[in-house]
Amino acid sequence: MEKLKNFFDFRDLPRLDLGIAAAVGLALLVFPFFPFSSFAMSTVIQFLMFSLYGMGWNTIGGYGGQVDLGLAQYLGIGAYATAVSMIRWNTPFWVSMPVGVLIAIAWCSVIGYSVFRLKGHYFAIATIATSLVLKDIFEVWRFVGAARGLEIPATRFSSPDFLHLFFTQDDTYYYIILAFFFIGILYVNWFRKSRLGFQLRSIKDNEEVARSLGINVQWAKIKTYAVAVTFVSAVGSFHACYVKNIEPEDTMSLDISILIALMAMLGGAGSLWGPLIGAGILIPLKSYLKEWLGARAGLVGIDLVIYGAIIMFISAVEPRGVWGIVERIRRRKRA
Amino acid sequence: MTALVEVRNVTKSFGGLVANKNISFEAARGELLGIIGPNGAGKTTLFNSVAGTHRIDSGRIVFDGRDITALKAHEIARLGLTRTFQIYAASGDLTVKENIMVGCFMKTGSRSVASARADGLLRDFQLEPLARHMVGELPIAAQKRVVMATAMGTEPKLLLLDEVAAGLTPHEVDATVASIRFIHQDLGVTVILIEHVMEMVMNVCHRVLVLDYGEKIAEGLPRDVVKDPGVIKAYLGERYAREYTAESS
Amino acid sequence: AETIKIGVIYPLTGGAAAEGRELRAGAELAARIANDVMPGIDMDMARRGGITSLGGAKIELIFKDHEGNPTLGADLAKQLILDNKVVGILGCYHSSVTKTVSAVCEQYGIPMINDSSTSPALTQRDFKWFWRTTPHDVTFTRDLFELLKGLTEGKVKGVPAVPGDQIKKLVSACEKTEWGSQVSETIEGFAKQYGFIVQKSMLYAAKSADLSSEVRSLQAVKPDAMLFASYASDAILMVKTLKAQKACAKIIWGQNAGFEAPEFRSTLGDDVVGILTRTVFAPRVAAVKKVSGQVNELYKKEIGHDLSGASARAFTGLQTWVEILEKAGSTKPEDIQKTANSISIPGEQLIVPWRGIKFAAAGADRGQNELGSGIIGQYQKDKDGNIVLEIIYPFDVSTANMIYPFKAF
Amino acid sequence: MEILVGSLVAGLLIGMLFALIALGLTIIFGMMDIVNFAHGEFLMLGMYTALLTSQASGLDPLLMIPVAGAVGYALGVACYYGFVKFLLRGPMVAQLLGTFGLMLFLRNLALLLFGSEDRTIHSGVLVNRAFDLGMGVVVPATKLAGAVMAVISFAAVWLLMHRTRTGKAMVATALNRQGARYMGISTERMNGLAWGIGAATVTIAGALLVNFWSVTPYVGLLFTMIAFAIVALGGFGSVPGAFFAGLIVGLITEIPGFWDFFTYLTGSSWMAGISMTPFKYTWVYLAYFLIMLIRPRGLFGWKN
Amino acid sequence: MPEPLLQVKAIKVRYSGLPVIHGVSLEVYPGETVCVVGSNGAGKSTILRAVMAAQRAFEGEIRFGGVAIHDKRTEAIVRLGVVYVPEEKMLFRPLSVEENLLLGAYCLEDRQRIAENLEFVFTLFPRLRERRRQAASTLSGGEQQMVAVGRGLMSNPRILMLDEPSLGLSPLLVDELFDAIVKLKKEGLTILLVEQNVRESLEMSDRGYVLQTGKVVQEGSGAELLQDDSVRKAFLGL
Ligand SMILES: Nc1ncnc2c1ncn2[C@@H]1O[C@H](COP(=O)(O)OP(=O)(O)OP(=O)(O)O)[C@@H](O)[C@H]1O
Ligand SMILES: Nc1ncnc2c1ncn2[C@@H]1O[C@H](COP(=O)(O)OP(=O)(O)OP(=O)(O)O)[C@@H](O)[C@H]1O
Ligand SMILES: [Mg+2]
Ligand SMILES: [Mg+2]
Repeated sequence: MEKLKNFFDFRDLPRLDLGIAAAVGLALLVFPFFPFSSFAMSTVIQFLMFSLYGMGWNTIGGYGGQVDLGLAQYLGIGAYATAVSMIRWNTPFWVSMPVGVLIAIAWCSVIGYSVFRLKGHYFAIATIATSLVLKDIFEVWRFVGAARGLEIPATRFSSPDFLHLFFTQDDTYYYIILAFFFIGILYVNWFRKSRLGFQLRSIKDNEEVARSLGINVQWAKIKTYAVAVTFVSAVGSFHACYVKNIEPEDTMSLDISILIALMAMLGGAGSLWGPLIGAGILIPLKSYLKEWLGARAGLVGIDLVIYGAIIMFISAVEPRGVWGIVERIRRRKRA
Repeated sequence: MTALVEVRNVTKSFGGLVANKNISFEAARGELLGIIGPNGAGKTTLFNSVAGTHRIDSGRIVFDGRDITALKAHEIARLGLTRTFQIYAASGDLTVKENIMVGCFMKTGSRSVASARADGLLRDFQLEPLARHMVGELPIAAQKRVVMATAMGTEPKLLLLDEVAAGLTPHEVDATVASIRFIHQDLGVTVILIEHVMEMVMNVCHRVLVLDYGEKIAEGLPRDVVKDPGVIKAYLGERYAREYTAESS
Repeated sequence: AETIKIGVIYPLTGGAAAEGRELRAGAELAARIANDVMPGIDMDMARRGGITSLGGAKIELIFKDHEGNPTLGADLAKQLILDNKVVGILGCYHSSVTKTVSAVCEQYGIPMINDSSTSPALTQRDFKWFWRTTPHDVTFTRDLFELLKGLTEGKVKGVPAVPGDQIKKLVSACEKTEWGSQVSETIEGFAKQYGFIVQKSMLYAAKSADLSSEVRSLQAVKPDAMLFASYASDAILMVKTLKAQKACAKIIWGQNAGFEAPEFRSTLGDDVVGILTRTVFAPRVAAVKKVSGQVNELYKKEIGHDLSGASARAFTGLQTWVEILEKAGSTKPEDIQKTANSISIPGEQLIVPWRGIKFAAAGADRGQNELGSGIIGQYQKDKDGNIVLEIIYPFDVSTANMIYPFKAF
Repeated sequence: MEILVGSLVAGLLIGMLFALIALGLTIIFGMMDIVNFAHGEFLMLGMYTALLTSQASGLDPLLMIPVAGAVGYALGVACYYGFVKFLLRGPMVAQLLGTFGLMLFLRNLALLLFGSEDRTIHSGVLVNRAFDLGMGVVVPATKLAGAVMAVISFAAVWLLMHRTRTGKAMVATALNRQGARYMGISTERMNGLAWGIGAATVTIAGALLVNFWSVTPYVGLLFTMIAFAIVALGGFGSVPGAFFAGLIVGLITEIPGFWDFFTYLTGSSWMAGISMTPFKYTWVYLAYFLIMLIRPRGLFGWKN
Repeated sequence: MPEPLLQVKAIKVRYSGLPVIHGVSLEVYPGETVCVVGSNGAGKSTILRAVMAAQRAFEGEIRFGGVAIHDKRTEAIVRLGVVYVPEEKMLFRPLSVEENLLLGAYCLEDRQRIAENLEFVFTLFPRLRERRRQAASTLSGGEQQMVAVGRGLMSNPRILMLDEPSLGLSPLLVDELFDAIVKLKKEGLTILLVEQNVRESLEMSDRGYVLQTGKVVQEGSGAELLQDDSVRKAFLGL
């Protein structure tokens, strides 16, 4: 019971933040009732998905300081678990998603057990390596469609099918991922102040000291990794149903891993709102820059040049990302 | 008095350098034991050996009736043996209170319990006004108090303190002495401390152990140890020796 | 009159952006010819000026860039259908993108014509809103085996019948992607059917900057024919490595893509002479087909170079759209669907050397154009010393004697 | 037998080129603890520089190597003073973020300027030339040049680091920037120098590579990944480590060749049935992963 | 009165916006040993960091040998002969003791001088000679302190600024260290010393400053300050 209350305990945050968060939450709830374009709708769904990926990354990467650049492999595991079982056995999403999560957790324990002995950049690159190996395996593994990937046929179920998450309307997908999103925020809010959260931040500070305080460093990292992986693979399962077509290149590539980390890092690693801010900036920026500059003006690449420049600018100005800028302004005001 | 911790013939070497050579000692329940010795004598190494920070080459360590020689650092900490670090770089993003809460979380999973216990420790160590500061921003004296409070959060039976009075003014040393007394007497924790600040050693320790070149060269009451010619030669120097013998006689 | 919006999704940026530009130019040219009256071109479409059955409505193309990303493609398709309210969709070059885009179209009941994706699987899904004009890899690969068989039977222009046991052992090296692995499987299938032996079918990691071990492995079995499916950079490196390691076979064949790219020819120079590639369009077609020549002239004037496989197919794809709309006289999806299933465009209307366009209305290859065919070309030197792609297969339209066997580098 | 020897030689040759590519990364990392995700983009720019200058001037692409090196040096120094300098204040996360940004920026700038076509060099001393030494050993001229260049560069960098005052200052800067400043070392200059050298070596590698491999704005990432694997394998910041790890990675990419060899040697049919080529780079990552389990800081690692 | 060698004029310093030094002035004349004392967090180290331009003063002026140095870079200031032994030592951890010491002489070109200085340091701290090949990171706390001080002496500084050099040293070593400082002082080296060992340092200093929460509250000769009641109460525990 106390635990449940802790999910909703935002008391340590400034009023202003909560006010803005509540306003944004409300806006998200009523968003589909306004006649926005389908482009806006899919951009917002992307935003929600990447926020969730980013929240997952943030637990291990932000609070724990273990920079993982291979999370896409868990996205792939989640997506494939759902797609394979839906195509072969008609398994409902609500069954295949937890199964996918379990497989992902099992895989992450294997990976984590060995990889968490590595530090800093060695760790980051090892996570990339494992992710690429898994992708290469999926690219030749016939059972999961090899390089061709898997497609949930557009005519397989009749929409709306809530069990298999099969709808023609994006609105329905939207509300499902929005529910995930709210649960995600509440969970991270609980996590950051939980015992594990504290232990993790102590580990990030100094592993030796953490050990002397009775923390089993390896185990704490693996537990947190499992949390991160749960986020990513659950949303990966959703991705499979939403996109209905998955390929190794599309779900497990390095680009996706990087993008996930980018969201959280740009927004502010190790803060509750960081991943949301990162995704909230990068996803619309990417879509609309492309729409305005890339496709219309015919200047191929200029959208991403600007995109890259913005990332460079923020990283140079404030190492803690956008959230760091916010905090700095706040501190200056206080002083 | 029964021995709370018993160190038997501990040897630890790094490459060719033997940092701890066949050291044995014990600390009784409720004792306040001091360890002194020249720089590089192997004091910190001995703490590392006892607290499981590194594996020892040979020897045996018994704590509270259990052989802990083969246990890992965090397992030993959970048994009630907590140590602090000589060079503690608290940079990170934890505030003073959060730091202490990490310690408290060893014994409880509940956030409210940990928070309440941390509040108590903040009060005990005069850290209340600093609770929301980042540890790295504090002056050294305050940092050391945070370190002690955090260690006390784990409710240890035995506390190993590594140079908590280094770099403090005499005033602050007095405050630290008070803190250690509080830990020892009011909370009933057995303490072993490493210190170069002799005022402190002379003041608070029941018994002193002297290391030199990895070996135990003397052991006894503080006022006896400072008269030991070997200790004077290796560690104290004539001037200090004169001072302390004068004081204690 | 109103305009008729057709959404066109191509890879305008990303790895295939060069092809994307060709595709776009081809489709745009077709739209111009359809919208204006152009008497110089012997094509129904050029004479009409808009869709006459819809009151002379003009075609408006809305281009979107999918970057080679299937998920993005699906998003763009939704956007075109829901926001831009297009009548139908044309695209997408990459089979993987076509797959997701067609799934969206199927979901929303919007017709889609695929002009340029060659994965056989696309038309094996029993979709009701998907039609493909281009032949697919099965056809292309069958062409290859027809050619090989023709060689043993003496059907090839300029080559006396080759004893069967002299051309028996095949090896294939295809890139490890959806496309490459399909080609690889198809080759194995046909080899069995036609009585050849595939000694090694290799899938290699694309764009890997070094193919020496792959080539060594191919060379080791001393094959009679080497078959490839690669994009430009790999194709170039593959031939360079073959040359460096003095690896050779009597026949070297590429499944289009890289082997047809202009860069392939210009980089390798004389080394390409004798290499075979499948294609759907070679400039030599213009020599044997009048309407192709006319369109090619126009294209060359605007873009600066000849039509390519990509641009010719994009042109044909849009042309098919125009003919269907003309015949349907309606923009309702159901009407378009009905018309598409029954349309028949004769070969002389087309710039590609096909017998025409007629879609299979049902069956295992539903939506596939049954009258399409491929070409196998061979790089040869003409009198002026320029390297041209001569047509070798189909035998009846071949433009030159085949060079056989391939001369060592 | 020919396959074995051929594969060995080919692996070592490509390995040296890989090592040359990785050299700059390890220098930059060693100095600043920055893993530069834009490393492959420097390679790409080196390729374009050699290609475009040789096409424009009509000179042999081989002669463009110094030009590419100079451009790379300037670019590296500019990157440092204009951008990376500011990243150094932040934690690892911020640096990764920044170099991701740099990667996107450079890659797409190239796309904007040069377009996305595959471009190749059509003629040149090294282009399309190879020496056949018998026994299946074929040495393409480009790779030979690459190997020579790699040996020269590694020797030069090693000497610079260990035999000169500047080198000592660089090591000190690498270890403790503030401490080095207190010794009177201009750490900014050292870092700028490291970026210059780091970028110059990789653009030189690019100028060599373009002699046999086509360039697009997208070529970078594969090489960035290989360079990462090499540098991590050799130990971040270790120059000799990068060299040996490069050779190891080169040999690993030849695993399909060795597999073939043993297939023929043993005549085993199950081996013939398994194709190794799709996994060419998988082995590299797998090997990295496995070696890391045994040596968490790489083969020659000393930094923490 | 000669020109002061080092002159700090009314500087103010802040850390991430929070002011820590509120207008401190002090002078060090050639050949003098000056000591700054003050309780923890008073800002002693910060002043030295400001002199080194490691933490910029946002107001005030710092001159060395008549030249304004507050807008120079750290390394340029070092080359003028200002050497700083920081509280946090900043050793080059994987390098050996000897390599660390030699880096201290980075600004010197003369090999002969470097060899002499090295010998001098080894005589001052014989323990370092024993450990000359050992990596600095594996030294004990006190040994590391010796390396840091020794490194500061390697470049023949015009002024040596020591920040709590006795921190963590055994009583014997503290004694020896102070002897060494006295020896250096006798050789004419100008020294600015920050210490917690108030009695010893004031005893051997020509002048001293007392710092409290970022302000100088007292100054005078060493002996004067030692006699001062408030100083005795605050720092000598009497
Ligand atoms: N990891 C290590 N590798 C090699 N040598 C080490 C290592 N740790 C400590 N030593 C050496 O062991 C000896 C004892 O070191 P230790 O830190 O225990 O000394 P100490 O008694 O705590 O000294 P201080 O009072 O200066 O802190 C020193 O000479 C040190 O150089
Ligand atoms: N990096 C920093 N960021 C924020 N505040 C700092 C920082 N460094 C020091 N401070 C604060 O500035 C004040 C002065 O610090 P300084 O280190 O100069 O004190 P000091 O007199 O040298 O004390 P000590 O005896 O602990 O060395 C202290 O209150 C300290 O908390
Ligand atoms: Mg110690
Ligand atoms: Mg200080």
